[in-house]
Formats: sequence, C-alpha cells, structure tokens
Amino acid sequence: MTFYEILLVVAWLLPLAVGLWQIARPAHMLRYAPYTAVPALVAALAVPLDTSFELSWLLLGATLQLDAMGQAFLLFTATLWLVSGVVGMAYLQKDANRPRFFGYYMLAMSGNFGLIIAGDMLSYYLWFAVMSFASYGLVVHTGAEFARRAGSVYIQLVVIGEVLLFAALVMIASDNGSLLLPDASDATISTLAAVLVFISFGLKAGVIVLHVWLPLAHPAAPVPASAVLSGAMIKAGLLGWMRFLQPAEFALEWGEFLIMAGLLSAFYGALVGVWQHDPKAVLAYSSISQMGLITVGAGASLLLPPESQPLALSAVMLYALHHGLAKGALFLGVGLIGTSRAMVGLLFVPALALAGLPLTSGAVAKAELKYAAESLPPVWKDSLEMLLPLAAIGTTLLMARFLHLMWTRATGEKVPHPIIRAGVLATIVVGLIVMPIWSQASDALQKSLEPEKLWVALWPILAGTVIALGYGVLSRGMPALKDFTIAAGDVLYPLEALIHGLLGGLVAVKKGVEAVADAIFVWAQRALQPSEAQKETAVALELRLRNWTTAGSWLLGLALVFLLAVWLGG
Amino acid sequence: MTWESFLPVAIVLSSMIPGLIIFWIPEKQSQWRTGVNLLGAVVKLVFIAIVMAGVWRGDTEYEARLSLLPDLDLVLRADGLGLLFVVLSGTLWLVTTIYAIGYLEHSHSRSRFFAFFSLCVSATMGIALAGNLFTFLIFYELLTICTYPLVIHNGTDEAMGGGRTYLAYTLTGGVALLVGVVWLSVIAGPVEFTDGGALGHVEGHVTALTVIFALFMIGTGVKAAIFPMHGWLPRAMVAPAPVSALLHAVAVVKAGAFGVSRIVIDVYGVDLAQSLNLLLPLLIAACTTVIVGSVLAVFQDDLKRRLAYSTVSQVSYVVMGVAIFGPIGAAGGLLHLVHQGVMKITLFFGAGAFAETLGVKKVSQMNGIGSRMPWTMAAFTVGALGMIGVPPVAGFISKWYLGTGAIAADVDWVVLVLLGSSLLNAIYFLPILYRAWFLPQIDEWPHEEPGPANWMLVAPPVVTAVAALLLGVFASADFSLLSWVELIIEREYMP
Amino acid sequence: MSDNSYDDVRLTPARRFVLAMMALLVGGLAAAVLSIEEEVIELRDLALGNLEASGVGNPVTAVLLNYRSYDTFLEVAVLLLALIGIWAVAKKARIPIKSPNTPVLITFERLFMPLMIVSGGYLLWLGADRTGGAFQAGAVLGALGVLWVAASLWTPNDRLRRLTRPALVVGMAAFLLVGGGMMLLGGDFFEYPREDAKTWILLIETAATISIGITLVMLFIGGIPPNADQNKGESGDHD
Amino acid sequence: MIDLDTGTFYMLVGTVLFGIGFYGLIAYPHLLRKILAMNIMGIGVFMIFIAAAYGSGEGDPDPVPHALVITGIVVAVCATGLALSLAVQVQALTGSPKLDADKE
Amino acid sequence: MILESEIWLALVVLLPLAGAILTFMAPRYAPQIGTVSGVIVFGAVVALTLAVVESDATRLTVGGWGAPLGIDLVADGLSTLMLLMTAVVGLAITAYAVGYFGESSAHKRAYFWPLWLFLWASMNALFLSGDVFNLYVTLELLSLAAVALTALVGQPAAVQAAMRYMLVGLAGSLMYLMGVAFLYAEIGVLDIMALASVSEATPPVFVSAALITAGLMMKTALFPLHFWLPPAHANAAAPVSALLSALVVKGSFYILLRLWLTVFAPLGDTFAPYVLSALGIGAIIWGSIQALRQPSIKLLVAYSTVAQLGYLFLLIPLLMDDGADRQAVLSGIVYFMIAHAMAKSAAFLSAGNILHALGNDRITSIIGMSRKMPLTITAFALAGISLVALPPSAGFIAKWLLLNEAIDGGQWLLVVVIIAGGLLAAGYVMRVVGPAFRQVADDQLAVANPVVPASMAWSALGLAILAIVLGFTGVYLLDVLDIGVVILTGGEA
Repeated sequence: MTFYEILLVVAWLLPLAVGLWQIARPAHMLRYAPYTAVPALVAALAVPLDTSFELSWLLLGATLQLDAMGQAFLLFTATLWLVSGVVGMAYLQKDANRPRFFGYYMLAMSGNFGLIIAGDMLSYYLWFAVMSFASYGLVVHTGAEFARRAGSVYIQLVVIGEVLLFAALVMIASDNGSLLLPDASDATISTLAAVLVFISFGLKAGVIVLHVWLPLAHPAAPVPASAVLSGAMIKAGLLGWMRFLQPAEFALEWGEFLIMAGLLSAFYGALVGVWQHDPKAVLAYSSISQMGLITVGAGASLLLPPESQPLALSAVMLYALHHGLAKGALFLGVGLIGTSRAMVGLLFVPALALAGLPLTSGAVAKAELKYAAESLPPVWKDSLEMLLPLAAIGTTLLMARFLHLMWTRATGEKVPHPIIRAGVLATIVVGLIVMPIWSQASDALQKSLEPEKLWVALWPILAGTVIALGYGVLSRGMPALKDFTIAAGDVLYPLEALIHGLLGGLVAVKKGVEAVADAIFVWAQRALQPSEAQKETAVALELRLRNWTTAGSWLLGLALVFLLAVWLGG
Repeated sequence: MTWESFLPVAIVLSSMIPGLIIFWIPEKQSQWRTGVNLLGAVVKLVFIAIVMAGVWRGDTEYEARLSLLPDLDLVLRADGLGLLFVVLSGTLWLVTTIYAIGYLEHSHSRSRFFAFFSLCVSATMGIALAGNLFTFLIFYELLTICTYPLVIHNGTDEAMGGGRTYLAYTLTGGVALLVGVVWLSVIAGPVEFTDGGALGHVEGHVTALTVIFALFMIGTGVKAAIFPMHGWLPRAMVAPAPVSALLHAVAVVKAGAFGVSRIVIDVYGVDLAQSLNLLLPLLIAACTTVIVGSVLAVFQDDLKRRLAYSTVSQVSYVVMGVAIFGPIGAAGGLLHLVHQGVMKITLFFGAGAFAETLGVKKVSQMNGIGSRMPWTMAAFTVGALGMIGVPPVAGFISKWYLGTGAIAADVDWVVLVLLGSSLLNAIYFLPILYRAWFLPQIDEWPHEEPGPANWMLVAPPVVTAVAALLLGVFASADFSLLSWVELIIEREYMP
Repeated sequence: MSDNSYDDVRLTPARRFVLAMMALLVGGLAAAVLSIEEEVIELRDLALGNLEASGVGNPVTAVLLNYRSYDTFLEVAVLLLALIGIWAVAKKARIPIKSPNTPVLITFERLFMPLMIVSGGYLLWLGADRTGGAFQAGAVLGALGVLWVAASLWTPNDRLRRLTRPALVVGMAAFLLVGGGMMLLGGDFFEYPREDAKTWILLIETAATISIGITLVMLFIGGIPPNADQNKGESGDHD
Repeated sequence: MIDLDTGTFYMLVGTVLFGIGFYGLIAYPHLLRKILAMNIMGIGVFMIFIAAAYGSGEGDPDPVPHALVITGIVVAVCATGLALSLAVQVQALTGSPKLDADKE
Repeated sequence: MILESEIWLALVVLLPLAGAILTFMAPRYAPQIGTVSGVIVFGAVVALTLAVVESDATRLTVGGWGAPLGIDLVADGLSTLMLLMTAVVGLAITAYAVGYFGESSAHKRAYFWPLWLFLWASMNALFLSGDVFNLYVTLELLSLAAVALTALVGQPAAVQAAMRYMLVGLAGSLMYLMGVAFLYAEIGVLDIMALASVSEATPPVFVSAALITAGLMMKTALFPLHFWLPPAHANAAAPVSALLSALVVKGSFYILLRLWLTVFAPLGDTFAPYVLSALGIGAIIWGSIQALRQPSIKLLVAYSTVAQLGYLFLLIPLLMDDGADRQAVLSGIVYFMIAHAMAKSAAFLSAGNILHALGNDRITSIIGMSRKMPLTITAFALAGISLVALPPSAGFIAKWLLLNEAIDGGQWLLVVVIIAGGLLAAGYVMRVVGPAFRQVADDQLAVANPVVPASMAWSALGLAILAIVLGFTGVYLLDVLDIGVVILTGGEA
C-alpha cells in the first residue's frame, strides 16, 4: 500500500473512527473534530490522478480511486467540511450536546469523502448511505418541533432513495457483470436503471419534484450543518449522476430530459425562493436553482459529441466547485445574523459571485457552461443562449432577497464571533481568488473576460437589481405583497397526503390479511371442537352399546355379514 | 466406527448427552449445570471446526450409517450445506446459553429448561447433518417434541395456548412431511441427499412428484412460517426470550427454511424442480410471505410480536433465494440463512434484555432507552439496520445476491418485492431507533432492575451485532461465509 | 327384587329383531350342515390304528391321555384356574345353612358313602379299557363331597385343612411332572415310553381324580373354606 | 323331507340348540338366565362334535370328538362356576342380578 | 428324540404353570415366587428365541404322535415375536406388581400372582399352539384368568365389568368352538397346517370363518363390539389393565391373523377383509373421539386402546391380496402390535402411578405435576410419543411400514385414516401431558408431595424408554419375523 493509497484510506477512515468514538464516548478530542477533514484535503491536493487500488476483503471487493472529477469534488468538499467544522465549533460553543452533533458531523463527512473516492458501485452505495443516515442527526440536532418534522420527511425520502438506488445497482451489476462504477468500466445501463438512478440521486440533488425535503432540512439544521448540506452533500447526487448515468440506447433523449429538468428546477427555485422569509430558506431555494443549472451542464455532457464531452464535464465540475464554496460562504454568513451591517456587506461578494459577476468564480463557471453549450445541437444552443441569462436574473433576485432579509436583521446588538467571521472570509477568498487562478479555470477566465462575454454576464445582474429595487418600492406600499409567502417545502403537502394514502392502504391490507388468518384459525377451532349436542350423542351412543341386546345384535349382524361376504364373495 | 463416521455423531451427541445429564442435575446446582452446558457447547464447536476443515479440503467423507429397517438407514453426513446450518446453530447456541443463564437467573425448573434446550440443538444438528430424507424427518419431528416444553416454559394459560397452537401447526406439518417422504420412498426407493438432486432415476410420476413437492412444502413451510402457515410464530412469542431468540430466530424457523433448500437442491435438484415448474409457485408463496410478514409487523406494538412477524418475512428470503432458479439466487438464500440468524438473534437478545432489565415490552415504552442501555440499543440498531439492508451490515450482502440472482434468472419482479420489503422493514424498524435515540424518556420504566445491567444480558447481543457487522464488511475475505457458500453452490450446481 | 321375571322374557321389539337374526344364523348353519356329504374318518382310523401303542384299551382314554394329553393337561389347569379365580373373587365361602341332621339324610349318607368311594375307584380303574376314567371318578367323588357338606358333616380339623391346597394341586402337578419328566427321559413332551404307558396314564388319572373331586366340592362351596388356608392372617380380612 | 341320516339330524339339533342358547345369552338380562343359556350353547356345539363322530353309523364312532367333548364339558363347568360366583358378587355388591347397562 | 430348541418350547409353557402352582401353594411368599418365576420364564423365552433364530422354525410334536392325531407346538417368526413381546411386558408388569400389591391387602397380594402366571402361561401356550382345538382351550384359560384378575379389585364397577367381560369371553369362545366343530365336521383334522392344506371354499368353511371371525373380533374389542373393554381396563388394578390392554386383546387377534393366513386363505379374495378394514377405520375414529372426552386418564388410555386396535385391522385387505407385498404388510401389523404393547403398558402403569400417588386419576388433578412426579410424567410422555407415532419411537416405525404399504397398495383412504388417527392421538395425549407441564404454585397442587415407589416408577419408565428404543431395532425384529412360512396363498400347503 503506497503512501497515497494509505492517504486515500485515512481520508475517510479517520473521520469515521473519530465520529464513532465521539458518539460512544462524547466530549473526547472534541477540539480536533473539524481537523479530521485535513487528510482528505491533502489527498485532494497531493494524490496523483487516476491512482486506484483494490481492498479485496472489504464488502464484495472494494476499489478506491481518484480521477479528475473526484479530485475536484474532493477539493471543495474537504475545504467546506474543514471550514464549516471550525465555524461550527465556535457557533455551537454554548450548545450542550455539541459532541453528539460533531459525532454525526464526522460520520457524514466520512461518508461524503468515501463516496467521492469510491471506485466501485457498492462502496459508493455504502458511503452514500452512511452520509445520508448520519446527516439525519445533523438535521434534528436542535430538537425543535419543525426540525423533527423536517427530519422525518428527510429520512423517509432518504430511505426511498436508498431502496431505489439498490434496485438500480442490482440491475446494472447483473447486466454488466462487474461491480466497477459504470463510467470507469464503460458499462451501459438500461432505461429502467437510468430512471431509478436519476430519481435516487435526484432526491439528494434536489431536482424539481424531488426537492421537497431541502427547503425544510437546510434551514432546520444548525448553520455549519446546512452549509455542508447545501455546499457539499447535495453534490453527492450530482456526482452519482456523472458516475452512473451512462445510458445506452436513449442517450439523446436522456440529455434533453436532464436539461429540461435542470432549467425547470432553476426557474422554480428562483420563483418560490423569492417569497421566503427565512434567509436560510432563500439560500436553500437558491441551491435548488443552482443545482438546476448544473443539471443542465450534466445533460449537455450527454448530448455533446464524444470529443467535446470533457468540456461539458469540466464545466459541471467548475460550476459545482464555485457553487459549493459560494453557497458555503453564504450559509456560514447567516451565522453572523444580527451582527453589524458591515458583515452583511461582506456577504455581498459571494452573493454577486453566485449571480455570475465577472472576475468572480461564478462568471468563470457560467462562461464555461455557455462555452460548452455552444457545441450543442442548434435547437438547444440558442434556447440555452436565451434561458441561461434568465436564470441568472433569477439568482440575482434571490440574492437580493437574501441580502435584504439579512440587512433588515443586522441590528448590530450581537458581536460577530471572530472565528465565524474568519471562516466566512476564508471561504470567500478561496472562492474568489484561488479558484479562478487554478490551472483549468485559468483559460476559462480569459474567455470570460472577452468584452462581449462581459456584457452577457453583466446585463442579467443589472436587470435583476432593477427588478429587486422596483419590488422594494412596491412592497413598502402594499403590505399584502410584503408578507405573501409560500410555505417552505411547497410541493410536500400533496406528497404527504399521497404517503398517508399509501399507509392507509397498508392498514387495509393488514386488516384484510389478519381477518383471513383469524377466520381460518376460528374455523379450525370450531371444526375440531365437537358441539355440545354431538358430545351428548357420543356419550349416549357409547352407553347404549353397553346394553347386551344392542351389542348382541351387532355381534349377530356382523356374523351374518361375514357369512354373506364369505359365502357370496367366494 | 471410524474417526470420520464418529464425528457427525459426536456433533449431534455433544449437546444431547449434556441435555440428558442436565435433566438429573437438581435445580440448585446452577454451577454444575452451567459447566456441563458450556462444556458441551465448546466440545461441539471443536468437532465442528475439525469437520469444517475436512469438508473445506473436500478430501474426507464424514458419514455415519445405522440401518433402522431393511431398506431404510439413519444417515448422518457432513456436507457443505449441512455445515452451514451446523455452524450457525452451534455458535449461536453457545451465545444463547450464556444469555439464557443470565436471563433465567431466578426462574423456575431451570434444569428442565436447559435440558430441553440442549436436546433442541442436538435435533437441529441432526436436521443439518441428515444424510437422507428419512433421518431429516426423524430429527425434524424430534425438534417439535423438544421445543414444546420450551414454548410453554412459563406455564401460564397464555403459554399453554401458544404451545397448543404451536403443536397443532407443527404436527400437521410433520404429518404432511411424513406422507410425502413415505410416498417418495415408495416411488423412488430410499432417497439420499445427493448434490444436484437424487431423483434422476425416476421417470414419469409427474403428478405424484408435484403433489409430493406440495406436501414437502407444507411440511417444511409450517416451520419456515410461509404465509398461510405462519400463525404459530407470533403466538409462540409467549416463550422466554432465549427461547424466542434461539428457536424462533435460528433453530425452528431455520430448520424449515433449511428443509426447503435441502429438498429443492438435494432431493429434487434444481433442474428437475424447474422442469416440473415447481419453483415458481414456491417463489410466489415466499414473496407473499415476505410482504405480508412485513405488513403485519408494521402494526404490532408488542416488540417481540413485531420481531416475530419480521422473522416470518425474513425467513422467506431464504425460501425465495432457493426458489430463484440459478446459483446466485441460491447463494443469496443460503447467505441470508446465516445472516438473518445472526441479526435476528441480536434483536431478540435486545428485546429480552429490555424486558428483563427495564420491563419494557412495548415499542411505545421504548422512548429514550438508548441513553439508559446504550450498548444493547447499539447492538439492536446494528441488527435493525442490517434487517433493512443498509450496508455494511450483513443483511445487505444477501439482499444484493438475491437481487442479482433474481435478475439473472429473469424474474425481475422479485427485485420489486425486495424493494417493497426493505421499505416496509424501514417503516417498522426506524421508528424504534428514532424513539430509542432521539426521543427523551417520558415516564418511569415499568419495573427497573436495580444496579448495573447483568453482563450476561448485554454481552451476547453486542457479540452477535459485531458478528453481523464483520460478516458484512469482510464478506469476500478468504475464509468468510461467502466463500463457503460459493463452495456449496459450486458443488451443488455444477456436479 | 323389584323386576318380576315376566318382563325379563317378554318379546320386546329388540328381542324380536335378535330372534330373527338368530333364525337367519341358524338357517345358515343348517345349510352348511346339509352340504356336508361324505363323513370324515381320517382321525378315527389313525386313533383306532394306534390303540395298542397307546397302552390303554379305551380309545377315548387313549385320545384324552395319550394322543392329546396336552389338551387334557391344559383342561385340568383350567379347572384349577377356575377355582383360584373363584377364591380370588368370592373370598368368603357360602356354606349352606346348617340343615337339621334329619335321620333320612344321615342314614342315606352312612349307607352310600363306602359304596360311592368303591364305585369311584372302580370307575377310575375301568377307564383304561372301557368308558370311565378320571373325570367320571372325580365326578362321583365330588358328589360324595357335596352330600357330605350338605349334611353338614364337614368337621374342619387341622390335618384335613393342611391337605386341601395340595390335594387341589396334585392333579395338575402330576400332569406337569410326568409330561416334563418324559422329556428328561429323552422322549418328546408327554411321550410315554412304549411299554409302561399304561402305568404312567393310571398314575396321572388317579392324581387327576383326587383333584377333580376336591375341586368340584370347592366349586360347590363357592369360596375359600373357613380354615383351608394355613396363613392365619389371610383368611381374616375380607376386603 | 330331505333324507336325514342320524348324523345330520343330530347336527341340525345341535345348531338349533346353539341358536337357542345364543339368543338366551343375548336377550335375557338376568345373569343366571345368561349363564344357563351359555350352557345350552355349549351343549349345542358338543352335539355337532358327537354327530360328526357318529359318521355314517357303521363301525366304531371316532373317539377324538368324544375326548374333545369331555374336555369341553369340563371347561364349561369351570366357566359356569366362575360366572356364577361373579354373578353372586354382582348381586351382593350392586343389589341387582342384572348388569347396569341391561336394566331398563 | 427331542431337540434342544424343542425343550425350550415346552418349558416356556410349563414354567409359568409351575410358578402358578407354587404361588398358589404358598400364598404368603407369592410375590417372591412370582418374581423369580417371572424372571425364569423371561429367560426361557429369550433362550427359545435364540434357538429359533439359529435353527429356523421349530415344531414340537407333543406326545410323539405327530400332526393330525397329536398336537404340535410351533414356534415360527410370528409366534416368537409375540412371545418376546409378552415376556418383556410381563417382566415389567411383574416388577411393577411387586411394588403395587406391596401396599394392598394380603388377599390381593396372594391371589394376583397365581392368576397372573396362569395368564402368562396361557398366552405362551396360545402363541405356540398349532392345533385349532388346543387354541380354544388356551383361549378359555386366557379369558378366565383375565376375568378373575379384573374382578380381583373387588369394587362394584370392577366386578360388573368382569361379569360383562366373562359373558363376552364365553360367547366369543363358544362361537370359536362352533367354528372348530364345523371345520372338524367338514375336514376331520385339527392341526392348522393340515387343515390349511385341505380347506377350500365350501359352506362349512364359510360358516366356520364367519363364526370364528365374529367371535374373535368381539374378544379383540373391535369397534362396535368394544363395549366391554373400557370399563374392564379402566376399573381393573393398574398392572392388570396394562396386561389386559397390551397382551390379552392381542392374543385373540393373533389367532384371527393366524387362521386368516392359513385355514381361511381361500376366502381371502372375498370382501370380508374389507369389512374388517372398515370396522378398523370406525374403531380409530370412534375410539379417538371417545378418548378426547374421558374425564379420567385410565378411561382415556382404555379408549386409546380401542382406537389403536383399529390400526391392526386396517391393512387386512392388503394382507390377503396376493398382489401386495404380504410379508411387508404382516411386518407392519406385527411391529404395530409390539410398539402398541410397549407404549400402552407404559401408559397404563404411569396412570397407575398417578392414581397411586394422587388417589384419583382425574385429568384435572395432575395440573403442574411434572415438577412433582417427573419420572411418571416422562414415562407417560414417552409412551405418548410412541402412541402418536412421532419419530424416533417404535410407533413411528410401525406407522412408517403401514403407510408404506398403504401408499404402495394405492389405498388412499387408509393413508388419510392413519394420518387422522395420529393427529387425534396427539389430541388426547396432550390432554394429559399438557396440563402436567402447567406452572402452578405448590399450594394449588392436588397433592403436596405425591410419592411413587421406585419399582413402579422405573418399570413404567423402562417400558416407555423401550417403546422409543424399539424405534432403532427394527431390522433385527423383522429378520426374526421372516423365520418359517407364515403366509399361505389359498390352498397351498
């Protein structure tokens, strides 16, 4: 096992071990909890690309590997987990069961890292499960009533996701025979499997219909948790798509479907998010819309001819990177709520980055996406041309709403906690500075700085701010407009009704089955127990038999029967 | 009586003789009783290990033969499939004995209990090592006789009722099996278990063979609690926890499932069974049981009854595995035979510990129990997650093989059933975990035992939970269970 | 006793049904009897043929005590068993009430007792050649005993009492010892040596006569005579 | 009438006696009647044996059935003895000369 | 010249008779003499079995005259097994009786032994006799001894039962004798083998078959004519009811079996055997239903006898039909007789223990007794296992053989009846064993600490364990059964 392999193992083993230890014996080694993310960060930076090795004894032969996509994801995930951990340490200082929180935190972290490094389907499934179940602990941490509700919705959808994913994996594995990830073993998957994969990862990625848990869970979780939830864990669904969705026959239709779904999510997220009153809810909806855009990128990668596919993949990676860091920063920023206006000012930077302000990571990502969209078939190329800016407007509106809410709450009586402030700054700096300069992003940066690209990036932001200001003026006059809101989780309620219907069905089935079983049991009971009348006749008959005349006539009768039988039968 | 032929007999006797001795140990001498019990268990494990090594190398043939009737022998033979069940029962018997000693500290007639307890295990060993249908039938009925006193151990009216139902079901099943075995021996002569099926030489008799198969399925189905015949299992939950743990999670219920796999694989042979298209109805029955068992389990508030219905559905996974025509499905079934045993016994141990130390019998009373009994609840959680099929616990591996096997045998709808039941498992297990870990304790425990929890009640569930985890994580290691199952399948399916 | 004897025999419908069936059965038997044509002589010739080898003149005694001696042995056993059975069941003897010793009975008794003993002995001896033998002699002795008891001349005294059980058993014991003994001499079970078969037969017959006589008297008494048993305690309790 | 030689005639008498005895044994509730009936039955059977021994009349009769009849008579005596003593016990213990099931 | 094996043949009859005489002569020492003679007779029977196994079937010509004229004692496979059965059960009952009568009155103690030894001698003579008339005498000996033993207890119920049993016995024997008379009138020979070689389907043989079958059917208490058995077996003393149920009823069935296999073989293809089988089915159903309702254990076990006897008659049609494997059917029936003898005597002896310890044998009074009387309840449970024919008991092997032949012969109704019989038997056995395991506080027990003499408890348990162990020795017993020609097809010697 080379050093790198050990590093890869330690990346997920350390947080797993410490997390378990934390739950069993809380309060030990609490201070170092966040730093368990460091090995993963180091691995992301140091481990050479495409190193992969096999642990034959683990599960059914697990392989660990780090390819380009994995490295990118690992990078921003590790940073996010690290920073959120540090911030979380400060943020939850006064919280009594902080150790328990960090126990689940580290388990979720190990799950997240594990699935990025996983080389085979089973490991991916394992770590995906560990991450999902552990993050339940984060969601219900506060113990408040709505957190519990969010938690139960979350866990139900997680279980459904797991179960569907299991079915998909079973199909893929038996079709192709190998357990390796489809993208590595260029396996092709059937349509049904593709649908199942889409739904199970869509649940995690929050695609249009499957997003219902996101606006509930993210706000319910404490700030560091929701930062990581939105920033890193939501990307696990996306990574899953990239790894698994290698559809065989209907590649084209799949691509279009993904793009459509992405666009819908983007617009839907924006439309509903704007009306939210809780800043974290707004951010949650903005995550949904951003993920929509990334889905568009993923869809595009399927539609593009093979030679230009890596372009789309890098666009998706870049966008994920950007969104992870920016959204992480914003969520951590929420930690500063109630502090001075300057802090809110600080948040302007990531907000604008998200909207795609030139020179920011957002611009680079959006440019890369547009650049990839160009080589799409014409019908899609120009429709994207027109739609993407609209999405950008949506995002700007969301950001405006968020800043407005933060602004109104920035009363200044709370003193910003130094560490939280430092954490937010760090993510912003990494997002703005490190990311664009980074090797791949560099040529994308040049492209985004060309003049016409600059305008294309700028006008949606301007249009968005104009609309926001207009709305601000209007809402002051009309209070109804001001407090109009759509309940977070919107589509959830009809869904819940559906689930209750399903449960009701179950109850009916149960009643039916039990009725049948009891009927059989009672019938058997009655059949075996002779009734009183029968008992009386049995006793009477027995006594009559004892009388000599009856017995004698039986004896004679039988003698005659035998005589006849023998005489005639001969 | 060569060494090879002595071993299988020794495995059976190594729990029968202690059983008979314990009958005579007076109630007071619990040290003596424990000593004899544990000695028997350890000696048995040693024998099992020796035989396992021999069969693994595949060079020695362990067989003991005693002729009861001119053309009818009592045969004990150690083969792959049999040893799978032997290992499961052997190890779990040791753990359960320790648990039972702790559990029954101040109960009445313990000598009688432990005596019948050992007899049951020897009956299970007999079932596992049976070399032909006749021996299987003898030990199968012996198991019924030995388990009855355990089911009614408490002696209350409820226990007697449970015992009566148990006997009614199992005796009818036994009778169906008897008629089937006699009829088959009339048609095909003495039936020895041979890899790949023993009915090669029988031509025609198609209807007879189908009816006999139905009789066998009723006979073994009663013990395997396949749907219409599962009524006795929940009612037998009246028995003390160690009984429900070993018998209804491992010995009795597994004997039924093991019987089904023996008959399908070693008597009919999978090809003949498929050609007579017997496997499809069995598969349908198994799937209905899986779903119905889980559905019924969802609504049980009594913890042990919920686990009982869960057993009803889980055991039918094994039957489903065997009924899926193909080596992978069968491997899944056999894996689940062991995995379900280990996981379910953890759950029953947990349930017993909760009942004994806190008097908690209902799920609704389990709020905040995680903090009060962390280790037991942790074990219970591992078991529950395994049942749902969440990796890395063992349950996932067998469900994985069942799924891939089903698709390989192009009975895709079985995957649907697997999905449905995993969902249902989640529906009835997760609320328990939720209450235990995330809800604070509401009112006082029904009757709390003072002082620290008795280690004998805590250690066994933890041990079996860790075993479940290791079985899952190290599934494909060299000497793991999976490789043993692959060995069996190799010999059974490609003779 | 309340029920009068008439309705014991009235032809109730049930009894009429039994009568009908009985008639049918008898009819069947009769039909079978009529269908027997040639009568059977095989055993007769055999029995008569081997007469001189049996050591006795009377063919019936030959059959009884030589050809089918095993039957007779079991028959004597039945006799003893019946007696033991009665003693087991009835326990107390039912000696008839002391009848006044009317002169007629006494004189009849004195006149006939020697005569009966002599004729009994003669009958026993005669059995070898002409009709007679152990059972007839035993019957005569039995009658003698019954007369004696009826005349309440029974004077239980110790000597007699000690003799009762051996006397009852001597017949069967003789049969058993002789039958078994033959085997010791190398012959078959109950196979008398050719030449002195007659003496063995006579020995068995005399023992049988004594037993039969005593047993018949005991049967008449119907229970354990007051002092027949040696162990004192036994006859005391009669639960 | 059919040509009845003496042997067959007495056999028929035997069967009739057997029938009468058997009817008495079954029909009459009083124990003494049953025991007497049983004796009549026995005599009927012995009549058959003796008639068989008579054969066709010429030559000496077959001694074997005679011996059998003697044995039969002794056994009948013993059985009657025991039956009577039992009947007496029944009368003494239950106060009625009939078995309980036969009392109407 | 007499062979060594033939001596044992004679001794097996003489020894118990001698014992009977001695116990009658010395009433005070009756138990001691009785036990010694019991052991001696057991030894004699074992010696005879060994002799028969070595030198094939032995035939002793009593009085040296040979078959048609004299009487022959024949010991072939069937009779040897029956002798062994009687000897084993007899030995156990002897041991039990020592304990049982130890506490009862001197009278009972004195008179049990001669009657019991007479009965044992009559059973041995019956199984060995090869002569039809001799069978009548042994049958009569058997009935008188059994009646006297039943009445020994002296209770009004027992005496009434004994009287009824007496009348049944007499009626049966006289019908049998009438059958013999007709056979003699027709064929003129008394030896079974001689009769079989000559007998063919003529009216006298029909009449004889009808009368003998009806008479012996009543003595074996087959279904409609079983009325006398329950009161007799339930009211008699425990050892007596054990020997009545296990041995005496088997004697008359043995004669029926022997005659139908030899003398009445030509009548085999009529539908008479089917009538017997139908009555057998009735017996199983009726006996079990009645057993399910009895309030006391001894009545329950008595009705169980009525039911189990039905099994003996079930397969007679297959026994008589040349197509089926007649030897296998015979071995099934014989094995059932042996298994039933062991189990039933064990059940009755343990019922006796319960009666002795608790003062009554009502089922309600044995609640929770498994703790107080472990040996007795285990004996009853093991006997129950053999009665219900659960493996590994002898009853199971017997049921296996019967089922095997029934299925081979395609008699599906019989298969169903055998199965139903087993389940019903489980029903009434559990009525006794179930409550015994109930857990009840000491004060609620009918008797605080019941005491059962060791010899009584262990003899019951010994028989019960034997009923299980015989499940494993099937091969040896069935080899013994094959000795000597037992089954004759119609008319062939």
